Formats: sequence, structure tokens, C-alpha cells
Amino acid sequence: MLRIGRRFYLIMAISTLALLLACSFPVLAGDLDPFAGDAGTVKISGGTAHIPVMKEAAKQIMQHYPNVRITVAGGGSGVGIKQVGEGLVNIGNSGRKPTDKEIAKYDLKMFKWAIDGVGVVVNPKNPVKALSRAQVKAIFAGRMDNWKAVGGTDKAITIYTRDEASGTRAVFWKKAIDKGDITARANVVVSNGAMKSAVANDPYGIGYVSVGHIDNSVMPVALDGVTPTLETVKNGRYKVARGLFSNTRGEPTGLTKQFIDFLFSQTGQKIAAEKGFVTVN
Amino acid sequence: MLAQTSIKIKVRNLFFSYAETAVLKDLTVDILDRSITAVVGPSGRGKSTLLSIFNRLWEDIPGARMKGSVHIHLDGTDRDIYHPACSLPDLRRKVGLVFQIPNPLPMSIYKNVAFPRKLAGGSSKQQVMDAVETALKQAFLWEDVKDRLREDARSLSGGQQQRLCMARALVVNPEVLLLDEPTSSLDAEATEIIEQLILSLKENCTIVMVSHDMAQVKRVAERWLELSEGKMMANGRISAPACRAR
Amino acid sequence: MAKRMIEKCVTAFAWLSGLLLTASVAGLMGYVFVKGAGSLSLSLFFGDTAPMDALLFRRQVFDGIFPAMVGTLTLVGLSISIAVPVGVATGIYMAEYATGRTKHIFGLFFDILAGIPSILVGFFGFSVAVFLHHQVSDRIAPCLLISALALAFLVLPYLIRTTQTALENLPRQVRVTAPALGASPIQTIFYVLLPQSLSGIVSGIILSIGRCAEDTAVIMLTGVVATAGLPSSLLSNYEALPFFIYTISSQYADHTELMRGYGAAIVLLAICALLFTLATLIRHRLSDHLLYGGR
Amino acid sequence: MRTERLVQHLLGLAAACSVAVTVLIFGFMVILGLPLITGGAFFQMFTSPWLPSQAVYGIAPMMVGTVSIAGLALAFSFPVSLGCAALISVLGTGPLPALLHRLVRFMTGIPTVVYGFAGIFVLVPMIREWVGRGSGMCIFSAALLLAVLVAPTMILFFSDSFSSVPKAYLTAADALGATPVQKLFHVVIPCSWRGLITGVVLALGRALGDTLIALMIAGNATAMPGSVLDPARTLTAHIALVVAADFDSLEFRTLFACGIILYVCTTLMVIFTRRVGAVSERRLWRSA
Repeated sequence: MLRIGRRFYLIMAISTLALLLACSFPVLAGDLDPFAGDAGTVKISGGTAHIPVMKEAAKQIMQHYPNVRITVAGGGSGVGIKQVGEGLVNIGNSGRKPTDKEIAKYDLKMFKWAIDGVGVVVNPKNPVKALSRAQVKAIFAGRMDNWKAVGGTDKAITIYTRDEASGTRAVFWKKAIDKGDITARANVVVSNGAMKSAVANDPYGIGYVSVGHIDNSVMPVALDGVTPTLETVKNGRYKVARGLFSNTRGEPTGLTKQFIDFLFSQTGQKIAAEKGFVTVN
Repeated sequence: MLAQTSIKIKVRNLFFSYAETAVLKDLTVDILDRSITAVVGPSGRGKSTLLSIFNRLWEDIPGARMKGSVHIHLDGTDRDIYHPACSLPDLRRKVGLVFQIPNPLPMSIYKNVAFPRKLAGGSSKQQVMDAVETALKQAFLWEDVKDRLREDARSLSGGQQQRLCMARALVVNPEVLLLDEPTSSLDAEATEIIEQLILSLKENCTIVMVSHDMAQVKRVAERWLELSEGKMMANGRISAPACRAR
Repeated sequence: MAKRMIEKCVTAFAWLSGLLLTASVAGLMGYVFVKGAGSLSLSLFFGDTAPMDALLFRRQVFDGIFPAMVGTLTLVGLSISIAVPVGVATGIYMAEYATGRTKHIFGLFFDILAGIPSILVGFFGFSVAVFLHHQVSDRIAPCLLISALALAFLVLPYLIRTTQTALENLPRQVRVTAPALGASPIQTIFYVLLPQSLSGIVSGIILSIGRCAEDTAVIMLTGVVATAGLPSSLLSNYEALPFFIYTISSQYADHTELMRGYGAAIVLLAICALLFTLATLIRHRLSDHLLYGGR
Repeated sequence: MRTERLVQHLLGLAAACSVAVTVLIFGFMVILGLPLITGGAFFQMFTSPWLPSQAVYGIAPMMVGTVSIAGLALAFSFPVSLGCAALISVLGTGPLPALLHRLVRFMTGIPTVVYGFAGIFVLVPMIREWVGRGSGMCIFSAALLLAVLVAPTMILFFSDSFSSVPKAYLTAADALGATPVQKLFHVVIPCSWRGLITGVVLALGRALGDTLIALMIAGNATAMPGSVLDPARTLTAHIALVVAADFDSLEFRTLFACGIILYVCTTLMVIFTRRVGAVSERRLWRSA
């Protein structure tokens, strides 16, 4: 315990010193990337499905160009749209298409750089592998509250849902359960990551998550016979799909534009594919 | 002779109380210049209070109240020390006070003695050094500490600490020196030195001291003032058998 | 006989309570330590960046908690440097100048401020940021400066009270020494009273640092983000250690990230333990030294 | 003399600023929440449920969540804290009680987020296994963890007031042949009831004001909880969850209602503890 403390203080001491020196350090020479020689900040917030891609893109850019700063926050699609509209951030991500009202109010420009699905997931220990749309509706409305009813063990169902700002929730609500009720007894989690870890830790849990986030810690459930995967989303068989949008207020300029261009570049699209999304180019 | 009979402190119709408890009632007394006056009496009769009235150190005590007037002859003029125009720091520099328990500040010996000069400001480094040396000599402490002026004052013995406090009071050349049972926390040997010191200071200052020790009063004081029932028993000029007045 | 039984039961209950409390704390913290011990390595701090490059800010750190630590450090430094002057000055005012009604009412306000849930302080910071964004400049948004201000408000009452208590607890003898030598009130405060009560004030400051370092509720409303790199300016977003732990706890993507969360929890715990020990030492050692002399 | 005045004014200014902050926090909430109050929706919120799909934004479930989590936490924590305090100040023998005292003081320095982190990975799975249904994130789990969190506040306050019972009383009881337990019940506790009440109220304030434990452990469901094994959302967690919403929306406005309730409650508690009169420096140990 003490050793860490000492190390920490050493770091503190050095970092304070370095902070003073930092300004005078020469900028690393850049390649032909459009970010070369740029300095500034891009603030990003909103959709949590986007976060892995945003983080990776930020990492790659910032590692090469330390003068460029990209901050990534979550909050959900609603937050992203609101904050970019208010000018609190440069890019507001959303996992749903902004409404016409929102577009008009804030003069939003939308950039759809990937396609994603929203899949129902359960714990891998759960024997239930497929559900009909009616069953999913009944479960999320709280009318069906035992796994036995859908062919599972005799255990109560724990429902996980997202907060109201979530685009994933909006898409799920609209396309998977046809704007049906989601019970207020559901546990509320604040991001796709949190949804995944919640269901991964709960043998009797059910939730819905961005298809890009599905890995072996949770199990996707086939909806009306179609399992949500990258493939089924890509070929259009899985219908609960949505675009991943990055929105700006007005036409993007400067660093913001370069960042969005980067998302559409080969490297950017490669990142999106790696993180489990369907690319657009 | 004339100088010795002039009045230094003039107290008229003084009343004093702490919250509900009256401590001094209608006290009127004159204290003569360059004399040693002892204030005696049972505990709780306001002996220390009387000293604190002379330098207004009681004023921050909640509930304390005073009535009456106190004039002290300072800088050649007679001053009402409770007049709003009277500067408190000035008064306290002219009327020094040494406490019952030695209270050196947590700093070096030199800094302790120089502290009041620093507070007053306006002296050069050399002047302060000279003043400190003079004060320490006056307080019979110079020989003990001249080689260790940078040491922490609290490393001194009790008697030395008390002499340090005397030196600290003397360094701004006070006209009146108030001593609140200055030897009560000391042993016989240290007490003797302090008593000699007090006698030697008489040439420059008017000294008012509180003491419980009648023998000490007889050894040191020229007059005494007995506070009992909040009133003055012997009226300044000492008429009791132990009188050593000329 | 029944009396003996009661006697025994009560004593047993007391010991059991002690045991229960110790066991729960030890269980919770022990679990974090045992699970997280393996994650303590240089890569926990610096990810795949070379430590020297990171320390000299030549390269950004990803997948390490270094930016979060620097963020927390900057945040704590900022808020403490805002809170200490105001807090200590207010404490001095309360102890030395305020009297009667003023003192009572001010004291009430500071007690209320101390009692306000931290999330409300964060919410206040957020509302102020949005307000300023609309009214003053659209460059202002929840950011490092807003967080630092909000945190400063959070620890302000603590600083006020420790300063006030430290000053008020000084014995009267110390208090009258300097005035008796002709010191003015200000001289008395700055030359004698403050130095004498320094240990109390300093340990209060250190505990406030701990409070700033561990707080999560305030910063999550006022500008902390998941990824920001090192804080670049007062108006930028930043990362912080407690928020990092909070995010990881609910939305870790894989085992590596979870382990980083454990590592961060241990580091934060260690920092707070260190600050706490330091404060305790200063309170005891320094006060003995200053007030009662070198015995 | 002029510098004297100047410094005094500066100190006074600092104090005024500190007071201003307290007032501002309340003022901001009231002013921003004003449309709500004048619109009449303010008091409706306290009784309605949270049904965003029907545009009903009430915070009644959150109020129940807050009260039940804090109340349960206190119910768990109080007996244990009383036992620990008694052990530390009166009943204990040997070196262990002093060690416990030190541990309790140290507990005040443990970050809340670390408690929450450990809670998610230790407590929640345990509760889930034990209950056999649900996520393990419920009022009960949150209250258990919160009980550990508020225990130091109570223990330190209790043991302080136990220790400040005049020695003479204890000696008198000893002289009459009282056992330690008798001393505790007949002398110590009757003499320090003010301290006990104050300690409990302070701990309650701390439990009501805590955000992170509830946010991480309680499940954040917006339904009115039916049992302690149901997930619930507290007012504080509600603020943290909804703060990111549209600033103009009605759901965002509910935050001001939450804020005002919390502010008023804690203020009342502070006034109460000041009335009871056993306020000491201890109250500030990581309160809020």
C-alpha cells in the first residue's frame, strides 16, 4: 500500500515539473495525416454504443498528434443531440436518427458512419435461445415474469433497461416491441457497456444491447428466428437495426470535420468493423 | 524626591464585574512613579483583574464590564487610557505585563525578545539587536543566553523563561511594568533572582506586582494595596506594620 | 443470575458489533485487494506507453490510469487552492471577529453547507455552467474549472470549521501573550495564533484533499469524462480516478478493463489512506511540538 | 490602522462569500425551478409516479426509495454502532477497542466509490444468490452497504459523547459497585442522550445525501418499490441519472424538486442538531 503511495508521489512530483516543461516541448513531426500540425480539442458526447469506436479513434489520433485532444463522454443519444445543439460539445453522437424537430431546431448535420443492430441478450447460462416478438413484448411489459413460461428454468426474470436518453432504448422500443410498455420495475442502467456487464452477471437477466457490444459474456437471443449478429444486420435479415450517427451543429469545420472525415476513412471504418459494426463504405 | 512622589497611575471610582459577579467596587487609588507597589489579598478579589485593567487586556472577555476612570501618566502627559483616542498597541507597549506562568512564544530566544520591536516596527536591524541585548542584560539573562540566542526559547529553565518574558516586556522601554505573581511557578533560587531583578528595575519603571507571598511583598514592595471585599483596605500609602516606606 | 446473563449478553453484543464491523470492512476491502493485487504494474498506470514518455507528457497514455491520476491531481490542486484561502480566512473571521448574532447565523449557514448532499453541490455547478454557457460565453461548459469550484464549495465548511476550532481551542494564555506586548489584533493572529494552531489547520486541509480526491458525485455532473487524455486547460474536460472506478464498475468491456478498475480502486484507497495517515500524524506530532514544547 | 481595517474587511468578505455560496445553491434551485412552482406542477410531483411514456414525471417512487434505503441503513447501522461505541468507550478491555477506534476513524477516509465497487462484486452476487431472484441490486443491498458507510459517523459521535460524561459520575458509580454494563445503562447513556440523537440525525443526513452507493447498488428502477428486495431509485441517484436530459424538458425540472427536498431536509436536520446542542467538530467528518 505504502509503496504505491510513494510511487504516486514520485509521479506527482515529476508530473508537476513536467507540466512546466510541457509547453516548451517540440511537436512531434507528423505524417501526411490531415491532423498534422493541428492543435485543439474535439469534445464528443452522447450515444454509448459509439464509445468504443470513439475511444479507439481518439487514441490513434492523439497518439500521433499529442496537441490534438479528443474527449469522449457518454450520456446517451438524447444527451448527445441536446449537447451538440446547445454547443456544449462539438460532436453529439446518437444511436437513432435525430427527429425532424431536433434537426430543425439545432440545424443538425448528420453523419451515419456505421450500421448497428439492437439485440436482446440474456446470460450465457440461460437455456432460452430464441423468443418471439410477442414474448419479448410480454417480458418487457412485465406481463411475463418467469423464465419457465418461455421454456427456461423456474426463475423470475430480471429486466434491464436503459434510461430515457438512450438511443438504443428508443430503437428497441420502436422496432422490437412496437412502442409497447417497458415496466417501471426494470433495473435502469446507463450505457451499453453497463447493460452488457449487468446481464453477464445476472443468470436470470434479460436486456437489449448494441449488436456491436455483443461478445461471449452475453448471449444474443434470436428474435422471431433471426439471431442478431453482424451478419444478419448487414444482410438486412435482422430488422431491429439503426444507423450510428455523429451529429454537428451546422457544417463541421476544422478539427471536428477532420475527425468525422477520419471516421469515414479506411482506418476509421476498420475501427468500426473491429468493434462489431457494419461499415457504410 | 519630587519625581518619586509624582503620581503615575490614577484610579478613580473603579467598578468591575464579570457577568453577574462584582469583582471591584468603587476603588480609588494612586500609584506613585518609580515605585514598587504590591497588590495583595485573598484569591478571587480581582488582583489580576486590576493589572489587566491597566493595560486593557480584559476587554475581550465576554461579559466583563468596567466603570470608572484610569489615567496613566505616559510620555509626559496624563492620559485617560479608556479614551477612544488612546491607541491600544501603544498603551500596551508603554505598560508591559508579565504573566504568572512564563509564556515564551514558540520561536528562538532572540526572536522572542525582538518580537515587540517587530510589532512596533520602524527600527533598524542594528537598533533591534542593541535593544535586545540591553533588555536581556536588564533582565539578568544576557550571560546565560548570549551564546544560544538562536535556540528555541522553550529550552530554557522556568526561571530563565520568566526572565526572558521580563526582557521581552522591557525591550520596548515600558514606563509601567505589571507583574502577575511572577515567581509563583518558580523555585526559591529562581525567585531570588527575579526579586533582585524587580528591585533593579525600579529606577526606570513603575512596577505593580501581584503576590500571594507576604514575605516577598515585605522584601520587595514599598507599598501595598490590599484588595478585600473589592475595596481598598490600606489606602495606597502603606500604613501597616510591615511598611518599609521612607 | 438473570442479571449476570444480561451483563454477559450486552458485553457479548458489543464485542460482536465490533467484530461484525471489522469483518465487513475487511471483507470488502480485502476482496478488492486480493482480486486487484495482480493488476498492480507499470502498465496499469501507463498502458502501452513508455513511462518516461508519459511522465514527460511526450506521449498520451491510453489504457492506463495515468491521465485519470493527473486529472484528479490537477482537480484537487485547483479546488484546494480555491477553498483554502476562503475557508481559512472565514475560519479566522469566525473565531476572531464574528460575535453574537452574526457568528450564530454564519455558523448555521456553514453547518447547512456541510450538510448539503454532494450531488446537489454538483448539480449547482452544472446549473451554473449551463447558465454561464447561455448568458456569458458559449465556450463555458461543464469543465475542470467548474468541477474545481464545486469541489471547493464542498470542502469549504470543513476548512472553516477546522480553522475556527483550532483557533478557538488555543488557551487564553497564548491568546493574550501578543496583545500584552502591544500587538494589534491582526499581528496577534498572524504572528501567534495562526502559527500555534497550524497543525489543526493543516490536518484539516489534508483531510479536505482526501475529500476532493475521493468525491465522485460532484464531478460526474460537472465535466468529468471517460476519455480525455491529460487535462489541457481549465475549460477542458478531464478524467479522474474515482469516476474511472465508477464507470468501470458498471460498464467494463472485458476482463482487462475490469482488472484496471480493481487497480484504480487500490490506488485511490492507497492515496486516501496516505493522506489520512499524514493528517493524523500532523495533528498529533505537530501539535505536541508546537504547544507543549520539545519534551 | 488602515491595514488592520483592510485585513478585517478581507476576512469578512471571505466569510460573506462562504455564506453566499450556501444561499446561492438554494437560490439557483429555487429560481430555476420556479416555473415548476408557479405552474402548480411542483406539488403534484411529490405524489405522482414516474411514467415518461405518459408524460407523467412524479418523484414519489424516488422519495420512497430514498427514505427506505436510508431508514433501513440506519436500522442496520444503529445497534452495531452503539455496540462498537460502547466497546470503545466503556465496556472494552485490552488493546482491541483502541484498535477498533482507529479502524473506525480510518473508515472515514475510505472513498465511497471503492465501497460501491466492492459492493457490486461482493455484496450484489451474494444477495442475488441468497434471494434467488432478481439482479441482487435492491434496497436491501444498498442499505447494507450504506450501513457500513454511515457507521463511523455514528460510532465516532457516540464514543465522543460517551467519553465526555464527567469522570465524577463514573467514579461515583464505581464506588457504588456498578459493573461496566450497569454504568453504561445507568450513567453513560442517560448522560449522553443528546449525543446519541445528534449522531443518529447526522448519520441519517449522510445516508439521505449519499449518491454513489444507491446509484451503483440499488438498481435505479423507477417503479414504486414493493419490498426491500425490489430495486429502487433515490432522489440523489435520480439527479445523477436525469441531469443529462434536455434542460427544457419537464423531466429535467423534476431535479429541482429533488434538490429542494434534499436541501430542506438536510437544513432541518442541521437546525435540529444545533437545537439539541451536541454539535461538535465531528459532524464535519465527511458529512455531505
